[in-house]
Amino acid sequence: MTTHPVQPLVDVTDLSVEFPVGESGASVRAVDGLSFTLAPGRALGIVGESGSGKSTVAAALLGLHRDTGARLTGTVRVAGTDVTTAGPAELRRLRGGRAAMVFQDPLSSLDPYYAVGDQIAEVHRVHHDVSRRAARARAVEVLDRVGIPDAVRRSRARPHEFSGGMRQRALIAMALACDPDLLIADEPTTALDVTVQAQILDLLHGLREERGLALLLVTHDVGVAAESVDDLLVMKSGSAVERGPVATVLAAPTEAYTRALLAAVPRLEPTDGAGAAAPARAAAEARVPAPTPARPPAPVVEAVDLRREFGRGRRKTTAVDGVSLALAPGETLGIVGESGSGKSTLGRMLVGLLAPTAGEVRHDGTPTTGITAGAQMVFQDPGSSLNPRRSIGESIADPLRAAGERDEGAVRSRVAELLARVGLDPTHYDRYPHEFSGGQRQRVGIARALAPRPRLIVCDEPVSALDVTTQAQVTALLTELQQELGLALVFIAHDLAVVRQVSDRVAVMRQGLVVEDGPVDQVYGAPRHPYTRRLLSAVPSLDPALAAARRTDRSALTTV
Amino acid sequence: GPQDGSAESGGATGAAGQPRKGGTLTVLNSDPQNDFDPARLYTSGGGNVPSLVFRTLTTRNRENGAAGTKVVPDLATDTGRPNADATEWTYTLKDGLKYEDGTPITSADIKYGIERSFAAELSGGAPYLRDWLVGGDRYQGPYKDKKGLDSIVTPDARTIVFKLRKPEGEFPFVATQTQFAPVPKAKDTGAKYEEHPVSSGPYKVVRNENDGERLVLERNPHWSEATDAERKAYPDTIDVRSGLDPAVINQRLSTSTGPDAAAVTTDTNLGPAELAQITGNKELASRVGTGHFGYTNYLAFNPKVKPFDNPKVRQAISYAINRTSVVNAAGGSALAEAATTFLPEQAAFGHTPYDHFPAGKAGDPAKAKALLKEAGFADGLTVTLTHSTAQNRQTSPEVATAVQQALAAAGITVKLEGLENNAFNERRWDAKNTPGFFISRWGADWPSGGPFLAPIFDGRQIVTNGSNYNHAQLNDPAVNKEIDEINKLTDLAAAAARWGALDRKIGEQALDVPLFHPVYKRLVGKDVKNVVISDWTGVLDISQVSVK
Amino acid sequence: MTRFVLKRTAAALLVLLLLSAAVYGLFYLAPGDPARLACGERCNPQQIAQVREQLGLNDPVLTQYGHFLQGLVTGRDYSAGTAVLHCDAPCLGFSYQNDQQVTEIILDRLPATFSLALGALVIWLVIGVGSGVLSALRRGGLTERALTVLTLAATGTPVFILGLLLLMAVCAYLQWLPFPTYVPFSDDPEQWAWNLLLPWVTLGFFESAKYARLTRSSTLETLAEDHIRTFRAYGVGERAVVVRHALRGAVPPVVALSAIDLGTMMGGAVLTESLFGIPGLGKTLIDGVRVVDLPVVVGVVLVIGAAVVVAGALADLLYAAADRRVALA
Amino acid sequence: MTAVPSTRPAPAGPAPGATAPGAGAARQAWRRLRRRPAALAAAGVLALLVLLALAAPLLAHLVGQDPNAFHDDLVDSARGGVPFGSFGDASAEHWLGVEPGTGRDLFTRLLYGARVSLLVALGATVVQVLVGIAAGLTAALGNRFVDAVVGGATDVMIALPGLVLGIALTAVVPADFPRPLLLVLIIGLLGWGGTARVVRAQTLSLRGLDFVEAARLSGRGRLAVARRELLPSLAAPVITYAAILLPANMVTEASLSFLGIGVKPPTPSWGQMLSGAQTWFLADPAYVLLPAGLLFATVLAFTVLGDAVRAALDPREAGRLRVGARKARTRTARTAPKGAGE
Ligand SMILES: Nc1ncnc2c1ncn2[C@@H]1O[C@H](COP(=O)(O)OP(=O)(O)OP(=O)(O)O)[C@@H](O)[C@H]1O
Ligand SMILES: Nc1ncnc2c1ncn2[C@@H]1O[C@H](COP(=O)(O)OP(=O)(O)OP(=O)(O)O)[C@@H](O)[C@H]1O
Ligand SMILES: [Mg+2]
Ligand SMILES: [Mg+2]
Repeated sequence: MTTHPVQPLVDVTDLSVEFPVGESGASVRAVDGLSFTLAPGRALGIVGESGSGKSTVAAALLGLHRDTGARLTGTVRVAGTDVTTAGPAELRRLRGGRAAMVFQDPLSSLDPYYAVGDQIAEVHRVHHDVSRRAARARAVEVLDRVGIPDAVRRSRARPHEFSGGMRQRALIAMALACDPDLLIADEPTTALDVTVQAQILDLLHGLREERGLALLLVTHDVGVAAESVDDLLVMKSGSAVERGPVATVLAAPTEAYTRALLAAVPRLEPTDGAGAAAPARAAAEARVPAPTPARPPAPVVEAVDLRREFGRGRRKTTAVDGVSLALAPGETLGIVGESGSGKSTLGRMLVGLLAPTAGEVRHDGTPTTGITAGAQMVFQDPGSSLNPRRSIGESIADPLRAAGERDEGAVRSRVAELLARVGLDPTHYDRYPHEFSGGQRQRVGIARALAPRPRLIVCDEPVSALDVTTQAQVTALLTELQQELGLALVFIAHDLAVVRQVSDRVAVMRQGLVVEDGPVDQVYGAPRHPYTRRLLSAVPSLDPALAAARRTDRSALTTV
Repeated sequence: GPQDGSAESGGATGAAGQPRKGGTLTVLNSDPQNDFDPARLYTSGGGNVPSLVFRTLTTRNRENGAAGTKVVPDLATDTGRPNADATEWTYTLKDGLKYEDGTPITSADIKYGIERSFAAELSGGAPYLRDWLVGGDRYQGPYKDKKGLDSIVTPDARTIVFKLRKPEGEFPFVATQTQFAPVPKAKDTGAKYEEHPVSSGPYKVVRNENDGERLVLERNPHWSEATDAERKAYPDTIDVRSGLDPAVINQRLSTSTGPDAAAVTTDTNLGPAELAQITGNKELASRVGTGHFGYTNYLAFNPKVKPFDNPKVRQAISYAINRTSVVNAAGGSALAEAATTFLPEQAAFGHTPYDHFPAGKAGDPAKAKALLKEAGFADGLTVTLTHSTAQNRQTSPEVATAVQQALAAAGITVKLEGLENNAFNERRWDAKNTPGFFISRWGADWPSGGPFLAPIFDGRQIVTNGSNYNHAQLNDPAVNKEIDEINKLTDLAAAAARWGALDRKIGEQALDVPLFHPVYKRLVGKDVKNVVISDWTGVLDISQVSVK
Repeated sequence: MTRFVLKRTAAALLVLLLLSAAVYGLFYLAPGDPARLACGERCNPQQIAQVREQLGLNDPVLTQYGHFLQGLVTGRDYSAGTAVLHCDAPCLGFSYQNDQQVTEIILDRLPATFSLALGALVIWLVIGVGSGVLSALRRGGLTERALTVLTLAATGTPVFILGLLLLMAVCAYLQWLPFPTYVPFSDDPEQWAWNLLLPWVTLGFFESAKYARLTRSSTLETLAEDHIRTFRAYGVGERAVVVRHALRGAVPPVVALSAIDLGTMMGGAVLTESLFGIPGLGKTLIDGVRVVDLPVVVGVVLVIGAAVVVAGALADLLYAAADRRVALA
Repeated sequence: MTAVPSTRPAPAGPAPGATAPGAGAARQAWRRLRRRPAALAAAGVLALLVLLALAAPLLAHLVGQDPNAFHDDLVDSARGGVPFGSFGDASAEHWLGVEPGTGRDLFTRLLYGARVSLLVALGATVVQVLVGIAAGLTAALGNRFVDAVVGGATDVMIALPGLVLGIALTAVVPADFPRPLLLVLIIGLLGWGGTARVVRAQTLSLRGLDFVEAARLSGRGRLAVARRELLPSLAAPVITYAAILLPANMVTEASLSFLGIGVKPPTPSWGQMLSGAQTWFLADPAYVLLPAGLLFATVLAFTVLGDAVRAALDPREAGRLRVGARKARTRTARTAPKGAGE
């Protein structure tokens, strides 16, 4: 906080980073001639699609690439230290002391074996020559500051005893413990659900105001950036495409790429304008007959008072607590709710992966137990939903072979057909998952779900792990397929905007219960339940002014 | 005995100078003194150490070489007075004999000690008393049968008389066994007695840990040198440490540092590898004691099994054997002497040289082939040789492969059947199931031809429901009769000559192929003096050793 | 926790029961007549029959096993000739070869075995974990390679050769140490340690490679984890990162393996014990097997079994304590 | 470079870091393996050993030596049978000298010994791995009861002393039952506990993965899912573990020979030679050093190769050093426990 106001806190000039990959000599240029500055007390957002080099830049500011084989060129000065040439001791002083980093994943970023307070104290003592006891006291103090209730006791807990949001707060507390001038936050909220995300963003905002911290926020969520920063830098393939004050960039983007990026962001507002998926949804909506009270078609899937409990004794949790719903052919039901509210559990019961504790699932009117061919699922994480050791063609062909198809030629041609249908090269039968990008893998997952010609597909957060542009492509594909094949879709997500775009009806879940459900426009337009209202207000807005207003709303809501 | 547990045998030099009293003698052993109860020890006395604690009616003459095969009085005034047909033996105890606690030793204690050895709880020991004493076969020991054994009579506190079922001229040898040591009835704790047996000898037990793994003996103040002509008892303390690896024992003795300089072993021989090293080193070589104990390693036939019923086959094998290979497999010429006779090469046994089927150094395969052809096996023959898998260089795979190779030259294919040592012993001594062809060995319970030949060739000793050592199940009335005749003799020299002649006669039948007699080589620490090795035990006599 | 203990205990008892039954069964198959062996050389048939009766070998195997189980619960009486010896529950039986109660034998031998195992544990932890960490720190370097080859050399050499070589080098050739003879800790702690030094080194060195590799790979794995990056990004020095954080990840697997190894070693490191003349359970077991002393073999195997089960439970507990993410099942 | 297809929804090229298209997992692993000179050297040593072992009869014929023929003239009977010449009496005829006591040719015995040693060690490892995988999978996929039973059986096997089992088995199996096979069985049946534990742990962590669930949804039975989805993922940890087991098994074979449960004479094995050579290392060092050196080289080669194969099979070690985020995301999705929410 003692830097001269004239000198920028961060000064990056012509930074390039290359990573060696594969066999001899080949390399990837992750950052390509990037320059920017950040003045003390200001907030800069770096946005861009996945792989555009955002994290690499953030890591370069602290010299974290040392000894990883990466090649850096250009200069990086942070708080008066030349990161590229500084000695190890100097670098250690900078790290944490002047500039602190908050990482994306709060669970894996803390040592599971030590108490949270001890970890903060350890970091504090690296930079301040104080006693163990004083450092502990400091840890409690910062934990208290970031809003951990009962900080004295909680400081002795280990990370796994914290919820995701609390862990992220603890990481921010760790950053605060060292009194840095600059906070670098790499996707600090990506792993969190909307309500918690809003809390964290509010916390960051509060700290900035209170301590005059400078903030470098890395995110692929333009909405998050809009809420939190003064300036915005849009990256693409390692270089900056556009930069300027956040309001300007969002309101009047000069570059085509920025416009495309913004257009891909799903909106909460019921605008039928931009948004790749919107037209599709409109079409789908048109197909669904208006509620005809005469004879509703037999529901594809029906849940009757479904319950599911986990654990026994004191550890017992009721994940789903008596949910009933029905889904007509060609209809999309969105399910939203915060983390742990029971969405996935419900979805897994609908396809038969999980047996309900009570209640029953009916497919086409008949009660079923266990796996049924007509119901398939698309999973959240494209990385783990495909077996890394089997070719994608094999994975897709699995249901066909299980159904007794023996003719190799027939299998191959059907797989090729499916691949083409989801927009992949039909000749890629023999490739392995790691040879595909996240979005492509999700397409493979969809192709596999389509293979047994199901009537119902449950999509559990199918786009949460993807960046906005890819997200838009995948949602568009899903709606398109539904329209074409007359599928019933259950679409689980914690992103309210995405749900709004694809769904006909939406159910809001909280602690295993459906608190509100109805047609999308009704639920989003006139939420009846206070919880739904809180969810909606937590969604970041692309308009900085609106965001500020929402922030005020939220503080009002939470104090209720 | 038939087994190797008691492998004992004479003459090393050790350190020069006059032996003096004092010091601590360390004994480094591989096997612990598990049995330290006089009732349970076998004829050889359980590895020598017990003879420091137990005195018996008679004992071995503690002298080097052949002189050491004589039996001499110990507690008794003489080696025993037989009646006319040697069925009754009378002993008189010396004056002034005391236990470690000062109480006098009586003839009743000796009787009690013998009676104990009949108890099933105290199993072990040799079979002779049971077989020889009148009523011995039915007596159950003093715990079950309080009346005692009538065939042992103690007319007074110093006299004891033994009544035998048949003439036994060699009874004085049997009276050297620890069963003839006195046990005070009041101090008998049954199976627990071995933890602290009451000493009648020059030393008493002061420590006995882990079932004989560590033993410490100190002087018995009540032992009087005047009554004991045999034991010298130079060291003040004897410290026995067992459970050591043989290689380690030999290495310690050869390094001879610290207490190991005054150390000996009573159970670990030098192996071939150690011998190879030691022979090059004068200092070490001077500390090696060499002894001979009456043992013969042989190939045994069971003529009930084809083709061994055919004497020509047995003879062919006798001709084919390559004793050089066999001796090398047993550790080389320093550790084994090629044998062509069943009796060991000692006068006490009545050794009479013969070589009925001369095979020379390396075997005579041509002669063997010729005999096989006569026997109808012109195209060769396949036989199975049973041996033990124990790595003992006696009945072990090494010896078996040497036999296998030699017979191969004569066109005999030998299949090896290696059995775990227990299984091997059970098989070879099982009359109903004796292998046709196996490696065996026999040792003397005392230096005479009797205990050597009788169990193996006496037709009355064929045992069908227990251990049968008569592997060929030979039941030749002429042989049986001769054995009875010799047993009547109390003139041991005359007996020895007749044992020798009998051996030579039986040898003609080729019921076995003598392979070699083992030689014992043992190291002593560099401060050890007065090393005496008799031909009775083959190993140094611990009661003669001095460390000062 | 109580539930965990109860459940584990029940499972352990079952395992021990199975073990004892398995040993009884195997003995039924194993060669050697216990009565004949107990009786000694050249016993005549009557004598063997007496001993067989005395040992209770005339009963069917199942009855014998029943007696054994009964003894465990209620204790048993044995005739020692002059008096009747009482063997308190849990009575593992009476060894007629040793004329001692098996429980006593085991209690006598346990300290030696325990001494050997414990010291070896320290050595393999120091050498194994130490070199594991060092090679994780210096990965790819010369140090790592040298360490790998050295520890592998120890593992690739049978322990009897390794021990003999050490013994010859240290005691015979260099004469740095006298030849070791076991001295109980209760007699003289200092001599105890000096005399066990070589056995410890032999066994510890022999086992160390496994631990070196385990430590190295777990440390490397942890080093690749995200929380390590956090501490680096906060200026914590590399050594502190490795020692305080990365090494921590290697603790649970090393603890688990050590517990299992210690457990099996309670049965005695047979070869090491016999090479160095340590009066431990391993030698007792081997001798018991050789002379078909069933009570001793069953007893020792049960001790090993119990140690393995306890070690397993302990490993689970330690695991759970070290890493609360792992719930006790 | 373009990391992820931008707005173009059409099929795109492979993602960054991907290897050439069309390569199977095995081929990729092989490619990664090829880049490690140490691994190649190790594989070369092993291949040579196997070749020599296979060609033992041929080689013996070529050098004109019978591994079982005695040469009494070459050993000094008076000195315990030590070979006359230095270095085990190595000569143009007997390349590596002769065995003390018998004078048998060491070179050919070592060759024949390699057959038994490699066969027993490999066989035992295979048994351990197969039984271990079966037991581990059963425990992990079965219900609590099955898990407890298999766990108990594992403990019983770990606690049963090899000697008791060995002696009992040698007693019941007929004498003409091949000894190497018996050794394989003894070592294998006693040593599967570790593998079972590793497999069980690994399977438990894999069981809940999305791709396993997806496979279940395809309508396959339990077994088919376990075989297709779980087994391949178990390869890496099992190979690592096998590389530790293999040398240990060789040493165990030696120790069993030492205790008299080894192969039948006159067949040699390294272990048996070693246990026989035990006391000879001062009198005739060559006799000890040769089998010990071979054993050590084999152990070293197997370890190095095992390490390399494991690394090559692990896609994480494909050569990418990550700064963090991407890997982390998939990882938390897998292992993070469901938090109670804030
Ligand atoms: N250690 C590394 N080795 C090789 N390539 C790397 C490494 N780290 C990053 N890359 C590559 O550099 C590029 C930029 O990666 P970076 O992680 O900075 O992207 P990002 O914008 O943060 O993406 P995301 O939104 O997915 O986090 C990507 O193509 C990535 O694959
Ligand atoms: N296998 C399980 N064992 C125990 N508890 C479980 C299990 N699966 C889910 N739960 C619990 O059930 C509740 C609902 O979980 P679920 O995964 O359905 O939530 P979600 O709404 O999908 O959350 P997220 O958005 O984080 O995916 C949570 O409290 C969770 O801890
Ligand atoms: Mg990133
Ligand atoms: Mg979920």
